[in-house]
Amino acid sequence: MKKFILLFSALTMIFGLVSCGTEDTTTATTSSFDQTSLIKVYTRDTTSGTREAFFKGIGFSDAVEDNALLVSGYIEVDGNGSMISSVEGDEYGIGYISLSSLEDSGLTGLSFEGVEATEANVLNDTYNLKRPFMYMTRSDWTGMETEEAIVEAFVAYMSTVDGKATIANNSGILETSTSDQLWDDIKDNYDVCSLNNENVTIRFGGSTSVEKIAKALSAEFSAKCGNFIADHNHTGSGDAYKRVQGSESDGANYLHIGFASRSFSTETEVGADGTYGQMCWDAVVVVVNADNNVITNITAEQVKKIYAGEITTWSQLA
Amino acid sequence: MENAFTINQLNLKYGEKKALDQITMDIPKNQITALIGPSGCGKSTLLRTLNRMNDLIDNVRIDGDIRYEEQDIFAKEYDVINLRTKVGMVFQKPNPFPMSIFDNIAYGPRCQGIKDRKVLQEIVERSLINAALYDEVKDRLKESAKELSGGQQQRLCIARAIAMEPDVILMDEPTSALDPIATAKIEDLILELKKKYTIVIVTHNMQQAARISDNTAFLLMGELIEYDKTDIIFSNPKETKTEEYITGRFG
Amino acid sequence: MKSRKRFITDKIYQSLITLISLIGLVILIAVFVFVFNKGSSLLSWDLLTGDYYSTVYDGYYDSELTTNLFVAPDDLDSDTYFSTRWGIALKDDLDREGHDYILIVYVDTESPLANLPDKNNEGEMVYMASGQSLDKIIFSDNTIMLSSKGAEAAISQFESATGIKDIMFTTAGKGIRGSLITTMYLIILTLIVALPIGILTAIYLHEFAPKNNKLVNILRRMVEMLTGVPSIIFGLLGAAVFIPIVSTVTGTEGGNLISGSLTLAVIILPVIISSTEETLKTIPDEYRQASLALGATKSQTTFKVILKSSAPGILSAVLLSIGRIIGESAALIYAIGTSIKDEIIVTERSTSLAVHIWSVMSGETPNFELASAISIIILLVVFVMNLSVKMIVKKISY
Amino acid sequence: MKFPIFKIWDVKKKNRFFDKLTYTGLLIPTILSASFVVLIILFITERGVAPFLPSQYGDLSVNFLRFMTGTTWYISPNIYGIFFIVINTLYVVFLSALLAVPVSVFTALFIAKMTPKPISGFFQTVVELLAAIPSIVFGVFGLGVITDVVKKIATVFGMQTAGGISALSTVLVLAIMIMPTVTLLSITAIKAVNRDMENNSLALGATKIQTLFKVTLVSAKSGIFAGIILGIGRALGEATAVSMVAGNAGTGPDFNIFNTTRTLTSTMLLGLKETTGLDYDIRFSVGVVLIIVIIVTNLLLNAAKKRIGKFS
Repeated sequence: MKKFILLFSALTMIFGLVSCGTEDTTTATTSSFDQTSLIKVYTRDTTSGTREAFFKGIGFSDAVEDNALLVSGYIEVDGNGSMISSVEGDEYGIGYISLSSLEDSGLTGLSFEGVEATEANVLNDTYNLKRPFMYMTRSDWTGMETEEAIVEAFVAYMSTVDGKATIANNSGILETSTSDQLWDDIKDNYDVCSLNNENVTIRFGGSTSVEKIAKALSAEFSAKCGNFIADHNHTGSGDAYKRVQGSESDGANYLHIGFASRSFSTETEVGADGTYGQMCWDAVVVVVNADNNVITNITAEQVKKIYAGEITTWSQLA
Repeated sequence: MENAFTINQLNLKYGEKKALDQITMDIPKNQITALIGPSGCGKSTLLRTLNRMNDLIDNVRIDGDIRYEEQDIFAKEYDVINLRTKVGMVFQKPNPFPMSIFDNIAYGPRCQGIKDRKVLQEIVERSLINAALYDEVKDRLKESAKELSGGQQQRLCIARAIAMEPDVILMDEPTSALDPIATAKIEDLILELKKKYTIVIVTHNMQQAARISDNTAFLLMGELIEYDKTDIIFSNPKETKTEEYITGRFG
Repeated sequence: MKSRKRFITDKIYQSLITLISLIGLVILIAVFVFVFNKGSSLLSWDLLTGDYYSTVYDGYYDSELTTNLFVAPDDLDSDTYFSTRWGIALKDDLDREGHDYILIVYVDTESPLANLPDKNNEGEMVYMASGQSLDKIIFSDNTIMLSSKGAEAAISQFESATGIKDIMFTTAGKGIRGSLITTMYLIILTLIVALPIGILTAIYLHEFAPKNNKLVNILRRMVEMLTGVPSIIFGLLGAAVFIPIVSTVTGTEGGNLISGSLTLAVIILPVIISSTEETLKTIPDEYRQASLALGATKSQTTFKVILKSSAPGILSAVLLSIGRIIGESAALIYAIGTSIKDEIIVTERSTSLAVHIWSVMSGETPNFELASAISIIILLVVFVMNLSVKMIVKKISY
Repeated sequence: MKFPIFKIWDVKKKNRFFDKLTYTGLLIPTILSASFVVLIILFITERGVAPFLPSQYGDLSVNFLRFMTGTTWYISPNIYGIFFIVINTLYVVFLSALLAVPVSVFTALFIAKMTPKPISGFFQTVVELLAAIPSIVFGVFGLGVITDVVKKIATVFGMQTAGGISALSTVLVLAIMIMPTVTLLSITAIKAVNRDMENNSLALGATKIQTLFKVTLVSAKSGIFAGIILGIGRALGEATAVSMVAGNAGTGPDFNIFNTTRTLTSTMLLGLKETTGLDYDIRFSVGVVLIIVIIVTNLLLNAAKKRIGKFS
């Protein structure tokens, strides 16, 4: 008898614990939206590239690395997916996600400074909550001629139909035009790609935000260019210039090509002519719950005040 | 008569505790010498001094001397390993190594560098025959020695000791852990072995001492009380203490 | 009256203690339930033997398409889309790291896609097969199919296409074979280094070292101090000492299998030493005496009799060490690094299963499924090792 | 009759030579094993000091005083203050010990004194298996289950957490991880208590529970305390699981258990991408501080243990 009681209590505790872990957090939403409610602020963690782009875009750069500047009671989430599910389940919530995942999210994307978040508006430069993805190659190729040739071909590949398709496939925003060439059309200009490059290692690095695109590009381009080895070591935008042309370009961590998820500084990161350029854009969109009927547009100043805790209720925005 | 050991003024202390006090005696060759006395009288200590097994214990201090074949076994340059190959030992509890019967007996010769399988085979067989164990185990030499009965294990240990071709075999209460039948077998074996080896045996069992030994030494509190021919000790002891012990009045 | 009150408080305490001691059991079961719940669906032979990096296939198709229409196999799910012109079925899925991709569910044996000329190596072929992922197509009219648009869109593009200029598809990837092999290497190399040192140290300390000798006591204390050092500090040791040493010798850069094994060897050293010493203590002195009485030297006694008898203890030390090695993460993050590799070279970077979990969990979106699948493997190994040690210890009875 | 005499002399020489060789040969691995502690202290200190030396890092070099007293820690732009991290670490470990100790002691009582053999054996195995679960698995469990539980607890108290990542999650994970250590040592201590003493107590009319609490636990307290010291040592050095649930608080000290925190070990692991440079070397400085914290805590607790032992 005693054993049964033991077993039973053990099982109930286990199921209690497990169900806690898996239970859905969504609460039933009522149709009436109470404007006097407090705004619940969601943010990504400090290592997130989206967070960096967001806070820089709204003119709140100090908050990129410092949670202490944010309104007390903010909630930190660890990914695009959890941001979406959090704001989806919280009718008074506000957050920000990458534009590419807005369509399927079921959230309301807000216009920023009166401009709707669309790829077209990003490209025609009217939607400003965005950042460029940049690349920079070495200027000093002494002793690495093969690598130079492959990187040159790689840069050319990025602006072909093939390359642009891959960038777009990995949620980069860019303009395509009918005048874009196929890789097939230009590959004869790059003799190095007809060789066997299995023993050549190309070192990619820089921004972690660009890592996914860079890896997708290098993986398929390797197949098209003699199977060179792509070694990716992404440590942050700051290292792109530093390790390609700057102070560490001859050190142990040198790179052949580096990426940055922001413009290169015109003062401290000046690359040699023709060694750098833009790959694509990335855009962030401010999102609210679909039941939120208070606003459809938001300004940089408003978002900043919300995240800093100066605007605390939805009625202040109505 | 030749002596195997000549013991002269031997004192032994464990730390501050005196275990042997001024022992002087001769142990004759090719005879059985029994050491008797109550527990703690020093008889095992005396036995273990003969092949210097007491070296293994910390805090042992020895003075006086023991001569084996005219050589001082405590001398600095004296080779204790050599002594132990000449003076074998059988312990109270049968203690075969956790190996096969064959490997147990071959262990000693192997340690001396004998590798030839044929020679080893011969040594093992001869030793087993001499220890009167061969017929019982000849078909299972590769089996674990741990599977033998207690009496067989003890005879295996004797076989292991005689595989080394010793001159002397020290036996520390070899039958105390055995039943009467196994004991009888071992006693027969000891009498048989006497023809070739000098045997020193520590025993608790006075009948055993009377049955098998030629000489008997009676120790009490680390002192050698009386040492003489066995029949004299048991029939006509000179000391009253000996008589009291033998007749079972104490101990 | 008083005794009744006492009786009741007694019962209350008793049930309280019983309840509280169930917490351990609950946690153990919860860990298991969670890990199996999340990871078991992913755990498969393919996961264990698959490459982490996908192989990219690049083909094209410029011949006439036959007008024959392919028939979809009967067993397709409702979320799978089939192209009657090309004989291929596609479906949206999540890869082992939780990202969207288009899974190739079925390729008809007669399909032109099953047999495509290789775009980059003339005369060779690439073969599309189920289980692969479809990434990108440039059709002959320069329209582009992107995997991010989903399987349904891809099939509708297929249905109107006449030829393919460029089709890229990849093997599934994200397998853990490389990390599995690295872990095995680590186990072997670590034991090769640590076992002799550990066993010999234990033998010296227990059999040979003079008792109550100050120097020996200091040595012993220093060995014991290793037990209290947290594993991340061992990682720093690996980074500060072993990586530079190995780098200088082999001319490679950064963490590698050797520096990892050396670090692990230091970590398991105390385990081996104490476990061996414990068994040495259980070996009866009679063995030592019997051997010495036979004229064996001390080293002969030790290596021929004592060491043989302590085999079970050493075996448990080995098993415990394997459990420790396979579960170690903090030290290895420093001493070997986090780069996941397919081709394992002992002097190059690669990573163990435990650090593989760390890698997939510390990215922007933690991938519980893969982490849990690997955790299942680790837990099973660790538990089997620990339970066998328990059995061995039970069996040792001298 | 006798067998041919062995060629004993040659062999003897050889044997003796090997015996001597063994004696010295065994000293080498022993000294090697012992030397690692020295290596650890020497080389980690050497690297850990580097960030404070202008000769190594020039203008970037860290001010030692600011490092020791600072209350903010950012990887960029290189603001390193470890004071609050030490406080946070001690706080979190203290709370986890507070949770784990009663549970461990009760579990140990249950296993050692209150159940018949098969059940106690089963529970002991459970505790041993818990002890064997690697840190990384607890990390995954912590991030998948415990953070969710903590999120719910926070809602009950009307608080919000960063998705459950918080000091409380860290405390819970640590408590689970040190529980087996403390339990196993407590079991040993409790089993070592003299039975006569307990029987005496029972004979004097005390109930079993009274005996357990007033006699058994009191006599075993020194051993139990040793277990607690070991557990706290483990908790201070525990890295992987902690980094996964601690969050990455940049400032402190923060005593709100629902906020994110930062421990010494999580600081060493998080954001680790480089293997050179100031941000890498500063982790060795954190390592040195961790070693010092562990040693000091150990010394203090051992001193406390001696005082406790005095009155038993």
